[in-house]
Amino acid sequence: MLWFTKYPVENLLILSSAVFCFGIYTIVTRKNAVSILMGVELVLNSVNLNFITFSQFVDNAGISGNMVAIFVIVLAAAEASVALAIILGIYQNFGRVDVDKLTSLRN
Amino acid sequence: MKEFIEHLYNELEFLEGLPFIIPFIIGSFILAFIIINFIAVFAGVCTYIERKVAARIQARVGPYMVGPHGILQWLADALKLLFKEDTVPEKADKLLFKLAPFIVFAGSFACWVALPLAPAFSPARLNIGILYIIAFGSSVILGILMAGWASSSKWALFGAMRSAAQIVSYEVPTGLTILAMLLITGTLDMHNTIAQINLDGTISGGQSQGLPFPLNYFSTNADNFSAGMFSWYIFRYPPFTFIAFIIIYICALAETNRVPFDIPEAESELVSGYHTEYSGMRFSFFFLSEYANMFVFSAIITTLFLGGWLPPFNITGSLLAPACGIILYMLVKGKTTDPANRFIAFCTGAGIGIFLGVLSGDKNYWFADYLGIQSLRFIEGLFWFFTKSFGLVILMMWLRWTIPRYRVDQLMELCWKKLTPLAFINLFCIGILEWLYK
Amino acid sequence: MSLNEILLNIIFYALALTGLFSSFMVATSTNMVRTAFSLLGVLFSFAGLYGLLRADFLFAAQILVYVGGILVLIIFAIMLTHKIANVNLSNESTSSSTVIAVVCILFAVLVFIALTLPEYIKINQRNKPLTEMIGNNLLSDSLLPFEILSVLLLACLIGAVYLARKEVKE
Amino acid sequence: MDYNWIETGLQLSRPELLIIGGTVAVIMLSIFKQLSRTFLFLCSCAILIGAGYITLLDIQSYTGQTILFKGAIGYDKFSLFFKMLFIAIAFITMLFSYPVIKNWTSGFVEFLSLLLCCTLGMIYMASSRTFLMMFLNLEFVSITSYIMAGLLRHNKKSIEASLKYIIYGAGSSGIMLFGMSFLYAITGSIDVYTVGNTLRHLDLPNSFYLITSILILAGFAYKMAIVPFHMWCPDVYEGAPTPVTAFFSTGPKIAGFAMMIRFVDGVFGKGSSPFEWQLIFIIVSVLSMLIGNLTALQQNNLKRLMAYSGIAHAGYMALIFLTFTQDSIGSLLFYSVIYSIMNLGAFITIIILEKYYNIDNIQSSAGFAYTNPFLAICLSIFMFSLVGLPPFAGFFSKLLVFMSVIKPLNYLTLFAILVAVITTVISLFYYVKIIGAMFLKQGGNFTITERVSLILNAPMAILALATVAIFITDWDWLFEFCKSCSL
Repeated sequence: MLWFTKYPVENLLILSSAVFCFGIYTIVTRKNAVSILMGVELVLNSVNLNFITFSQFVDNAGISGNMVAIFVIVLAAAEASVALAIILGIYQNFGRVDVDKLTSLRN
Repeated sequence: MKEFIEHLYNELEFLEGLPFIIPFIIGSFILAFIIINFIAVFAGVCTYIERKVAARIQARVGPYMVGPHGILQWLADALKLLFKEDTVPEKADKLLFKLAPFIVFAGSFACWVALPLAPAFSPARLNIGILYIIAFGSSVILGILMAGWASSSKWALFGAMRSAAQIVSYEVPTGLTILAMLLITGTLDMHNTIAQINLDGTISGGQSQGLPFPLNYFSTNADNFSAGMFSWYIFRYPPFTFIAFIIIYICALAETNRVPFDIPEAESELVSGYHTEYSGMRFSFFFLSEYANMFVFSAIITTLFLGGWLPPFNITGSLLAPACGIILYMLVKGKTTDPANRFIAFCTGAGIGIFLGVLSGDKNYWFADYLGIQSLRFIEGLFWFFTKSFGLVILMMWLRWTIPRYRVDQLMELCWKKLTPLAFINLFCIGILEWLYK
Repeated sequence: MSLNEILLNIIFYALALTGLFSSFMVATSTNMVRTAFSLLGVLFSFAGLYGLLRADFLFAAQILVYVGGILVLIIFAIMLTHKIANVNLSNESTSSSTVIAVVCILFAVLVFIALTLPEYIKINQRNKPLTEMIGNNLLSDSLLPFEILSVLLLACLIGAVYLARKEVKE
Repeated sequence: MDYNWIETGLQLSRPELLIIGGTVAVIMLSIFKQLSRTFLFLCSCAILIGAGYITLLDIQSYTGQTILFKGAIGYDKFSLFFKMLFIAIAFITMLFSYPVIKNWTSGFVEFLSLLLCCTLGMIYMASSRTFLMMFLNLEFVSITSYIMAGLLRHNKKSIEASLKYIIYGAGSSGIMLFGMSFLYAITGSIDVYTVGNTLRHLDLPNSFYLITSILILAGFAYKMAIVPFHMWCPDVYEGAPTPVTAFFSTGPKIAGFAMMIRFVDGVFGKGSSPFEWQLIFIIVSVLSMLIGNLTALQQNNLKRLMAYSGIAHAGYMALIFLTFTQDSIGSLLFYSVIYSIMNLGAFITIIILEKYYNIDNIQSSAGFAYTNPFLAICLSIFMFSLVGLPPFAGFFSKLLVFMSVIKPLNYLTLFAILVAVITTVISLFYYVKIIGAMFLKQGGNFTITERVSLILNAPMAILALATVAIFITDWDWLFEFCKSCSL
């Protein structure tokens, strides 16, 4: 029974899968670079949820899942800062940040 | 909080048979209700005091008409705000516009949960207390940005962006200073921060012993509660902890957008910043959250530096000092109109009270038997905690009317070029001292 | 099932649905700012889930870093890269039925894993706060990653400042 | 508390410490305006030489396996080999990039420090043993790479390359972590060897392996530029500053392979990778070879062409995961050394063409051989070697990989080798197209503003010489050495 189980591991996993899929969908379909970055954050959040769930529920898992989640959060921050700096650079050069309008590299 | 309700649950007979969760939930709601109302009343009283302080500094009278000495002015203001029309600009993003004040208020309200208001009592004793407070404190920015954006007004937008930039920047020195203090306290739990102070000024739990500083002239009681002011963390490593205190106080001013760092709502440039377009009830939410934030920051500083609920002197001294102060103040009141003289009189009285307290050196709570030690401590702790925090808030008001506003670039320069390096050096020095005296 | 568990379940489903709905909004909303604030919903609900899972340090870190840091950065980026006079910034997407189909297949596969995986793992919930253990772990098992991370942040700092700053006139 | 493990770890990671300290020192020194760029450049070179020297001493004396920092990294000949290789690649890149970057208005110090940081990340990539370290160092290398790709930030192409790189990179590393979380769920550990040991005792459905492998492969494949995740490659190669491109085409790619080898070794063990895993690899490597080579045929831009050539070479290198024996790992190490030599050499020629003659595509290089025959000859040596023609080192590297793959002969490996040989023949066309354009066609006259710097010519000549010399002289020792360094 999925509803009101004592250990909602499946539910957590399904939630994280759904958010992961939304993230992938965002990355693939969005035009705006900032929006794509938001999709990446969704993916990383779902990853974090997975790791923390397993770290808490799986026997003998220790706390390495929590550690991975912490590092993912920090790395996400680092990556976001670099990505936004690059996006600002794109804006200065192209006047807009839509990925499909970037055409200087085409054969 | 949980312990408190557990205690009640065990004591009260009619609760028997009910699962514990129900009184717990009800208790939480009651507490939340009390705190929300407290914030509202607190903010109201603060506006009154602020106006009075301003008036005093500018040699005016201030609000005088409503009630004796205008003491009910804040109620009238609140009523006025409640009945004002709630306008939403035509071009605004309606949903976000309506949502923003609540997010801001929720952010600052959530911080109260972890404050150690009195011994054995904080609404929720979290083991990540201070981290939790910083986290929710920083989420206020989102609400501000939301308000600024949704208003569809350039004043609001600029105000919001300035505010966000300012808060984010000043979080750096704040965080570094708190980190330095955490080196000393060794715990994230706000409650434990105070509870672990021993009578002789050491910190229990295998933590650091601190400098061999002459401690506790004022206290002889074998109780944490009368450890005396030199056991506070601000006196741990004298020059550095003072510097930390000053840094974090400046940062608190900046993070709550108070003068001299109130550029987000600099009237002459930006009308009134991110809440320009708000009116009535929604405006009052911003207002409440500003004062709630001020108090939260003061409470953090109180806990980390000023010993939280601990009284500055031993029990007799702590009761005698204000009593003597008030007596002397009353005596002098009729003779002079100069507030400075009255203040001096109060201080002298307090000094005499302290002296008497030291002389008496009592080992007993001489009226503990009447009230019961626990409740006495609870009330006294509550009193000291709020006194200290409120003192810091009043200091903020005082500063507002004495220091001119900074420019944006000066503000950023202060943060990045002065406070941050200073906080770094401070962190480093405190770390070394902690390592040496461990 | 005790009242306590029912309460936890209610909280869990409330958070999960909020997260699901918000992430759906992030993926599909046509307003740029709404998208960003939907992300706020996702982050908060996930933080709540971490709290529910007793990962209290992660709960604070999520709010502190994601909400107070990354999301603010993202909103700043939106404001700096658009003509911000207009409240209703459009956020276009090039969705096609192929993409939706592929993502649906991916989701089906992941749900399949999610439903079969618990058969192979021993489930035993731990109910202990982890903050102290995390602190110890950072100085033992994760010491090297922690130090590498500091070098990485230095590199990031240099790079981000270099890429984003205005040209210095000499 | 016992802190011996920290001491041991620090003693054995002196090159890394030197690089970290050196990076910080270079950044600090750059504050002083009166120090010239040459000085900073020399400092950075000295750091790499010092680190390389220490590694060289270690690699000669060290045999055995140690686990450092509580299982975070493995210290063995494999990691030492890659440490040496990456330091060498970084040193050569730094050397020949100097004539280009010294004229940049900004970004000089950033280039040096980021290159050093990236080298550090690659070194740790090759020695990581846990998922955490793998992801962290992958991101380390990626993030520094993103910035390096966008170093010419007023150049539209450069910044666009940077954006495309970061979008693909961030997405694929997230997907990889999602896959890793499932392995963590099953085994409760993030150490790859523990994960492998636990997995062997479990009877998991194949579908689980398949799905997890695909997810995890995303991150690795993106770094190695194998097919489903190769899209960033041509754009980034074209847009990034050319020295940076040269670095990308060798360093991070090989680091991805090194990390992959350790991952597969840990999780599946040698020679026993499950059928699904083989199937995935045969698909991706065949696709890489086909797409890389066939698309390269239509390219005109030199850097784009090299990008597709790099994808094809990644396909050849990925073949070794079909068998994954000690031999095949050794042949991959050998391949990566030769590949770095050829590729760096080829990129030096491209840099000279770009910087002094303003040539960046095949058409405009027509008849170039008569202007600068030395460069044209070097270029043809590298190109022929990249094809894998006999008198050059590239022949052996390819041969060894093919031989090590074909040993357990079955229809899968046979098919893979067949495709590899056919695509090698195809690749001849586009490499020869460049050489043909230079030697056989008549073209305009090429004016040169200044003499080609020695710092470009000398490494090019040495690398070309090495390409030939490894074939002519006794190359066995190098292969033996590589084999002894394999896991």
